[in-house]
Amino acid sequence: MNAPILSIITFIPLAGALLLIFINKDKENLLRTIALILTLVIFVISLSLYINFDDQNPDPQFVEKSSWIGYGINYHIGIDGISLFLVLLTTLLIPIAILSSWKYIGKRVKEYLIFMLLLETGIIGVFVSLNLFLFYVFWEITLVPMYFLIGIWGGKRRIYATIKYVLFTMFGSLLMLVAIFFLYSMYYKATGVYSFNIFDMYKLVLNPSIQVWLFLAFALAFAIKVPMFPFHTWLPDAHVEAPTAGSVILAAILLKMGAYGFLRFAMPLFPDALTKFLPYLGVLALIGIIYGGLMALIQKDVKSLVAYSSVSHMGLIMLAIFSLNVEGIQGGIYQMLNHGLSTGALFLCVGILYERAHTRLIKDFGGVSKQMPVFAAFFLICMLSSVGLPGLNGFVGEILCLFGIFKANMVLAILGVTTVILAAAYLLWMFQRVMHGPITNDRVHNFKDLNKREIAYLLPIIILMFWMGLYPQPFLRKMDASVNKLINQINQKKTLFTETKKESELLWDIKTIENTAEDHQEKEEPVQ
Amino acid sequence: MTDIFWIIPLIPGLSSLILVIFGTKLPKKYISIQACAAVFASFVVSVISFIGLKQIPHEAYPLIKNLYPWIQSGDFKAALSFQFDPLTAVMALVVTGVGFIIHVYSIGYMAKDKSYARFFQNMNLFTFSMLILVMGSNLVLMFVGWEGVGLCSYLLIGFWFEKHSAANAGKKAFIVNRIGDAGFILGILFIFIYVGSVEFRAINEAIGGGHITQSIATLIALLLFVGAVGKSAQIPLYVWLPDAMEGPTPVSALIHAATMVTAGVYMVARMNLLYTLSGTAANIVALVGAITAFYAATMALTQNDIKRVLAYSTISQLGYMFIGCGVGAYAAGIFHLYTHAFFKSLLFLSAGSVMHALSGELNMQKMGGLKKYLPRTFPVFLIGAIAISGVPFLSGFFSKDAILTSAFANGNYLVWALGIATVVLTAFYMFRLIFLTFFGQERLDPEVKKHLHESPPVMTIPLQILAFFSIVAGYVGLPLVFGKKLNLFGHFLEPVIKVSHEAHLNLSTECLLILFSVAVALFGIYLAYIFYIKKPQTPHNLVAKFPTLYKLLYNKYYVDEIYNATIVQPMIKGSEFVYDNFDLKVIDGTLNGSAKTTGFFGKFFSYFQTGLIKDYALIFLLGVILLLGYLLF
Amino acid sequence: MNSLNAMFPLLTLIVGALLVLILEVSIKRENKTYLAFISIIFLMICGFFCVQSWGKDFSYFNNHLYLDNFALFFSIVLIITTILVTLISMKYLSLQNTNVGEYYALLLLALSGMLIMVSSSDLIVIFLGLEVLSMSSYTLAGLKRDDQKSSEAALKYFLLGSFASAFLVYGLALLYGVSNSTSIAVIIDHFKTESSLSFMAFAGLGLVIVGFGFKIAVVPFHMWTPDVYQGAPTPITAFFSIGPKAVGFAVLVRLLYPFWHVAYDSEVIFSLLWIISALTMIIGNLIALRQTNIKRMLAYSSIAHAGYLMVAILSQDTSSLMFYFVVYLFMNIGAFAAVIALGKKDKEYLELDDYAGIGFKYPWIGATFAVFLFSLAGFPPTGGFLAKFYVFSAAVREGLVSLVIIGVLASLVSVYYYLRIIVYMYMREPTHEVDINLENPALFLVLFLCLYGVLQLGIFPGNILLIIKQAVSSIAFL
Amino acid sequence: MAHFLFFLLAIVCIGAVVAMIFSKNQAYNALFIILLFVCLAGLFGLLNAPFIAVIQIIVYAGGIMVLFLFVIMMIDLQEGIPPERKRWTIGLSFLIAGVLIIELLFALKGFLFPAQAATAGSPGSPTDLGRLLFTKYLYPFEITSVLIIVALVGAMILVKKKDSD
Amino acid sequence: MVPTSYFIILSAILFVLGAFAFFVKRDLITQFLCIEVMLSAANLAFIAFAKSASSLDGQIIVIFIITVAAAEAAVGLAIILLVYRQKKTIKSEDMNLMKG
Repeated sequence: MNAPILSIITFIPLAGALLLIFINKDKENLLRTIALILTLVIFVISLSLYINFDDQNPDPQFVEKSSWIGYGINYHIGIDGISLFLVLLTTLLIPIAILSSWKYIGKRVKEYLIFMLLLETGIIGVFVSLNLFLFYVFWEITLVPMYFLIGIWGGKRRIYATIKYVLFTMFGSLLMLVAIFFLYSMYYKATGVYSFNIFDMYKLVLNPSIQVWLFLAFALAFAIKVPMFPFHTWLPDAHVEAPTAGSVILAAILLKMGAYGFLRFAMPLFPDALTKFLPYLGVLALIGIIYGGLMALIQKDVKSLVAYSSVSHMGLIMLAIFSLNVEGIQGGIYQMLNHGLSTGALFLCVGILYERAHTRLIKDFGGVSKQMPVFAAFFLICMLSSVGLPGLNGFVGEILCLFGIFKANMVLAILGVTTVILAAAYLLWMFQRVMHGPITNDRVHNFKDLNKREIAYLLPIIILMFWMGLYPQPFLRKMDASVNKLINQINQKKTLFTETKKESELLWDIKTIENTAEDHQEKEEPVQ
Repeated sequence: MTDIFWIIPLIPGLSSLILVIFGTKLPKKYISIQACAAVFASFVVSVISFIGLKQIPHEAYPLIKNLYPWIQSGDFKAALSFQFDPLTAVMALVVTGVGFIIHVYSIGYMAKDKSYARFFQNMNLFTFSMLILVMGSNLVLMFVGWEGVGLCSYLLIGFWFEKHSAANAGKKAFIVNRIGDAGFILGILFIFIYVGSVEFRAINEAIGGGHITQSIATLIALLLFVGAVGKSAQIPLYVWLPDAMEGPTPVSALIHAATMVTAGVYMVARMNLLYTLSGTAANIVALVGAITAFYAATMALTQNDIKRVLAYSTISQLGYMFIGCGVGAYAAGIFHLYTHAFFKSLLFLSAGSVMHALSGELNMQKMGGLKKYLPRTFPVFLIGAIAISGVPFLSGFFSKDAILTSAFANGNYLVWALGIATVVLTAFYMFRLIFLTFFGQERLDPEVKKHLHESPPVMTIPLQILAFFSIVAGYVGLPLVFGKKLNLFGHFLEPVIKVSHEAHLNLSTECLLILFSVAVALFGIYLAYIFYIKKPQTPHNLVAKFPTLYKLLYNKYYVDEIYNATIVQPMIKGSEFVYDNFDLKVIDGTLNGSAKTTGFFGKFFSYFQTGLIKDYALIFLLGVILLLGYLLF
Repeated sequence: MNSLNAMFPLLTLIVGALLVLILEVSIKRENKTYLAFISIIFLMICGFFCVQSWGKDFSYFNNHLYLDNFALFFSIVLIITTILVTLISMKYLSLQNTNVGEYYALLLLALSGMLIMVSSSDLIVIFLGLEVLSMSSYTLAGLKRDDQKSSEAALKYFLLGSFASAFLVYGLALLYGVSNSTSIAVIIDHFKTESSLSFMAFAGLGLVIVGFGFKIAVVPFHMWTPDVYQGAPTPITAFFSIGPKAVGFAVLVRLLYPFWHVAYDSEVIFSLLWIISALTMIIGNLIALRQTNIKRMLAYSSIAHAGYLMVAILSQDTSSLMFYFVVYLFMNIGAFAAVIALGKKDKEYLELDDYAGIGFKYPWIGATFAVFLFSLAGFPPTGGFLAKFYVFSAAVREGLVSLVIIGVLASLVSVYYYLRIIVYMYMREPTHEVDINLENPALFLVLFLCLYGVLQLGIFPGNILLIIKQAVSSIAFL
Repeated sequence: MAHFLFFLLAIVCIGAVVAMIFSKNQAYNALFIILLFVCLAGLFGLLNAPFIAVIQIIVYAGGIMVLFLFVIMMIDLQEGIPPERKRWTIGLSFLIAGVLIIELLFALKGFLFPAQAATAGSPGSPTDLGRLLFTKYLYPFEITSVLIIVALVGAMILVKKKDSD
Repeated sequence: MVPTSYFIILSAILFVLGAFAFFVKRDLITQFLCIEVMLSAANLAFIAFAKSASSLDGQIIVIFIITVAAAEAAVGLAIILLVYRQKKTIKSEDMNLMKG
């Protein structure tokens, strides 16, 4: 158990990307095979994380820590119950994404695979980082491969979409960076020690008026990533233009980074500000649910429909997370996984259609079920999973989310339940128009049903959907301890400041919960 | 013996799974045998469990089998556990029994369809879901079944998805159901908050223990009832059911008549303590049921499509069941559910048989005089019609009267009046159906006539079985007139339905009521006879006389159109408007606008970059004087 | 330690320059590459001397020449710059019809001017070093004598540079009038207390800042930059974008660092530089948005980077400034090297349109260029990110939050134009044939070195940070 | 006497520059500047800097300006180039110049008021200057040599004809 | 004796005049001459300050500045000649190949 599993998982893709650089770009199948095997190996290794994960322990596990640059910048990674499944989701979906683009990506295969692998490193890095600096580095790194994936292999408006994506995301994350600096210097001022360690940061007790700004900066970055209304417009563009695998990863994993950011950083770091903004955030999330649903209803392009459905679903997830109770947060995390699977699978299905028809407009389809019965079944299940049909994964997450929200705020929950109706409306309507009815487009007659490869990458997702729908305990149990700890942390810190508020009204009013922070091996004096 | 009940739902589930995976590769014969056998096995187990149940004391009810904790997070707990008590037993028997008969019937009906396997896998899946619904020991699990049957309904309505109308109808059914489900979910959430559990037992204990105030009970009951309204096609969410007739006829019989649509009734009965506690909610249930019963019956009057007539009739009959539940006669409601299952599925299947004979023709105006061509179908159809009309000594009579009597006894005279009015209408439209189809002139298409043939035994034998039950099923629940002990059905359900204060009428009043309702039923039949046999011109005259009314009825009060115009279209138009104006113009406009502004500033500043030394020097000098000025002043 | 050793680096350079000049005249050879090698050898020797002197505090000429670690650090940075520039020039000169051997000598002389500047704390010495640098720079800018743009660049650089020098000299005169000395330490002493001469002192200081502000190209003294960068031979542009900036900032550090600590009213200079820094970041990035000529775009980008460096000056965190320079050296030279790589005989590809499809046609050049652009834009894990990170985090620590916000937003704008090049390279179909001369090993070596530098500094910058720490702690104020 | 001389020279200095501004002939301009330099040399003399005065005349007026004249002759423009005529440019220049001079004078006010009485220091004899130059200012002096090399090389490569020519 | 401040004022005037002239003149050579004027003004300031402080440093610095001026003249005129050869003009407005 001493092997640095997390590091291995994080950096094998990077090594793989470097390896691919040296392979002749004409050997496309070799390249694909290597990438696939590599990612599958990573997935298998990552399963050992799950197996060895101690669900009684709320703290990060598989921790690796070594000094890196200094000034508090350390290589410090680990996973807890919150990040465990996000890592697993990533390692699962990347090979699927690679498999799904086996034929779809016909040109520049080598570069494509390299970017995919880089993306995997970045994403896993985001989820395992326990050092704010490291987190930010990975956070930004994920932008680059995605930028290329959309920009090179995307559709007609790919350049607009990809630049919008990058700039929009960066806008938020740069402000977050400033906030990170601020935290960093606050910590330094409070303790005389440089640290980016997230656990040290948790110990900071900040003046609420400062918290407000820092929280806003963090929240903006994450809200854009999620995306919460009204920061969502990059998403449909990026999705529509991205290649299938890009959309899959974008929707299934990258969006989760935003929600994860809230859970890991924005919420526990600034509990007072969180309390203050909770109503607004809740309303925004709620608007997202309804707004996303209504917009999805009228989209003409299947992909942008699914994209807007993501806005709606992520709204529910955020609302659940903001409920700040065990059910809500667990449900939120669980729903993140569900959304990853179901929306990912929906994008895969849309991709399968696109590969055959080279169009994604709903009106160009109709009656596909007749030509592709197997596909119809898969598509149906994915869609139902997204709708939240009991027995499939979506329901478990949805009911937990709703329960959590309900516990926190009945009105929001009552309005949030509309997602149940809207999701059914837009997805079923789309499904009906695409899959059912008479065949109106001659091209549809030539559609071939799924081949083995396509079944191979859809099947695991489908199986997981059933598993997670029927027996969610193995997933939920692993989260328990960490989620409880998170909630305690937020509540505990919140009360802490109210006790000590009168000490000073200064702006730089900071102190730490325990000044005996255990892990500062490097006591560096400030330069100069 | 009794604790094997939990495998009841699993058998069809397993069968369905096998069919899903291997379905396309299996021969039709095998498929049909497996599918029917699975349901039959379930039925057998149900019977065994039923017998077992009768042998154990009431205090041990309900039997509970806890399989595993399903969802558990914080306070939220939902187990995968089944329960078995008299109510469940009735439902399970109906579902598996009627289900089995319909499965058998389907072998013949679907024989030529190329998606044979798909049909049976869905039918099995439906049986599975329905059993989960009735056997789940908590609301969440019930909701699983609730949604599961909705899904199967969606799949089976849209079974012939190449047809636009079928695909549309399926979608409509699902979405309308979802509206109800949203309410249902909220109901569950409220229960969770106030009870802390979703197990029926715990809920009942909480109600019994007085942990729930009346207003909360009303709120929860109404929310749950929203779900029931959706599922059981009551006003205002009934619109999906007539369209659902796009599905194959066995589906209409099983799902949209006998079982699924009654889920709402089952749920209300299951939660009877809640409704009783609330009072208000029960009244609303009764009222909604009564209005729906009457309203749907009026629409059935003018329809020409056999199955649609039956569909409206189903809505109407469901209304009856809700009347029963609403007025506190839960047992009567369930009793009607049970009898209705037989005669309505009989009617549907007979209609299917007619269709089968007429190569799929459904329009009654193109039938007539079929009596002689369909010698086996006609009598059973007639039995069904008599049963539903409330003619004495057939099953419908008993259950309907139990409801009406209770309504009257409860003092709900409006409800009772509507019920009675509905009786007339029911008898009228059913016999209108019979007369138009089997009697009078032949109005068949010549082409259709060429292929006219009676259905095969695999279809007619189930019909006969159902006809038999339509006649005798009612005898398990004889009204008080015949002696208190004879209401076996009510007694059996008593452990579940703990009626605290049942209003009792004296015997003579009850007799009078029964006679009255029999009279009005017969009056309805007579009216139909006058209209369609004796003076066939009357309908036309009436139409000419009240064109608006006829049109209104014929077009089903334009409800679909109104919904479309007031809800669907505004939503779509509104969304489009918001998308175009807010998403694209405001948000994206802001983004692109800020990008443009940035670009504009870039342009503005680069304007100074003229390339002329003089200008550069000018800026330089300006910089110097500003800098010096800043430093010095 | 007063020792002749202090002279060695400088002497090496001058000897090298003279040798190159003599060889150029005496050996008539078409191929001038050997001169490049000679000058590289001398540069390396010079570098060797610098490394040798590390930590020894050699001084000479009444401490007019003082090799503290700070000076040595910048010297080494500048030597590396010059070596890299020499390498990228080798092929360029013969391809672009600029085949003059004196080129290398001038580079060495320019470098010697810079070394003079960084290793002194006497303003008159610094001024003379600046003039040595400037004279060589003017000449280098105009070296493509057939090219009107090159001559024009030289002319603009010269006229505006001299104009700025005049202000610098006048500022020196004022400071001299205040303190009767040109030594920074003495001058700064006069800021300790308010006196009747303090206005004069501030004006003098202001004019000196103007003079150096011109060299480091901060708004509003930046106007020459784009034209000169565009017109000058590309390797020289690379040189300009680093060398003069580095020394300019080094001098500003020497001048301002003690100033912050002693001046009775440093606030006014501080807020002045604050404004300059903000304007520089904003305007540099905004105008760069509109450029289609790569060199011009990089010119504006270098203006913007000067703005970021001013932030470091303001936060008084010299180590972050020095780190930024090291990174900036690699990424900027790398970028220019990539630009140079896209050229053939008598033709340079400098317009954005030329870059369409380059990324796939020449994957290595494209990829490395992309890395440099990402680094310039400040994406991790490149050095550019870490450099910005240090600068901005130090600034936040000093409470310059609003300036940092301006900075990050400005760099967001910069992301757009850096990425635009990548958009062209990877996401657009070429509109016309672009073929380039690939026989350029020295250039590829530079690309590789810069790539390595950018990544090493971005991922494992530990040693450099250590060295910088030593350098900062040793700044001598004489 | 000294005052008179000062004002005379000052007026001539300013006059020379103003004349240069109005003149459109480069050759005249150069001559005006020579005049300026000569006058400045006189002013240097007044300031006890005879050696600098001499250098000013020899190097500046004699050397540099002759170089200018050479170049002007080589360029040989038929028509002169008059100064800027655009109103706003001139107005702006006046404004800037006015502000600048006010600022400079303001900056210098600590030095000017109370007026510094002239101190009669010893004139900077060449010997003293030489001693200073080769001791304290040896390093800058050495640097000027580098500067001159640079200037030489620079001028040479920029102006020389190509090898192939 | 003439007060030093007079010289300083004169130097300031000359400096500003030089800058002014740089701005209004339109030929390269005269603009360059203006820079020489500005440098001379600085020289005058140096010497005046040197006198008021009774030190010789200022005079030495002036020597250096004159050297610089000479060097600038050499390079500058060479550049102007170079430009002239290409464009046959020394109008400063004609130097506008690059802008924006």
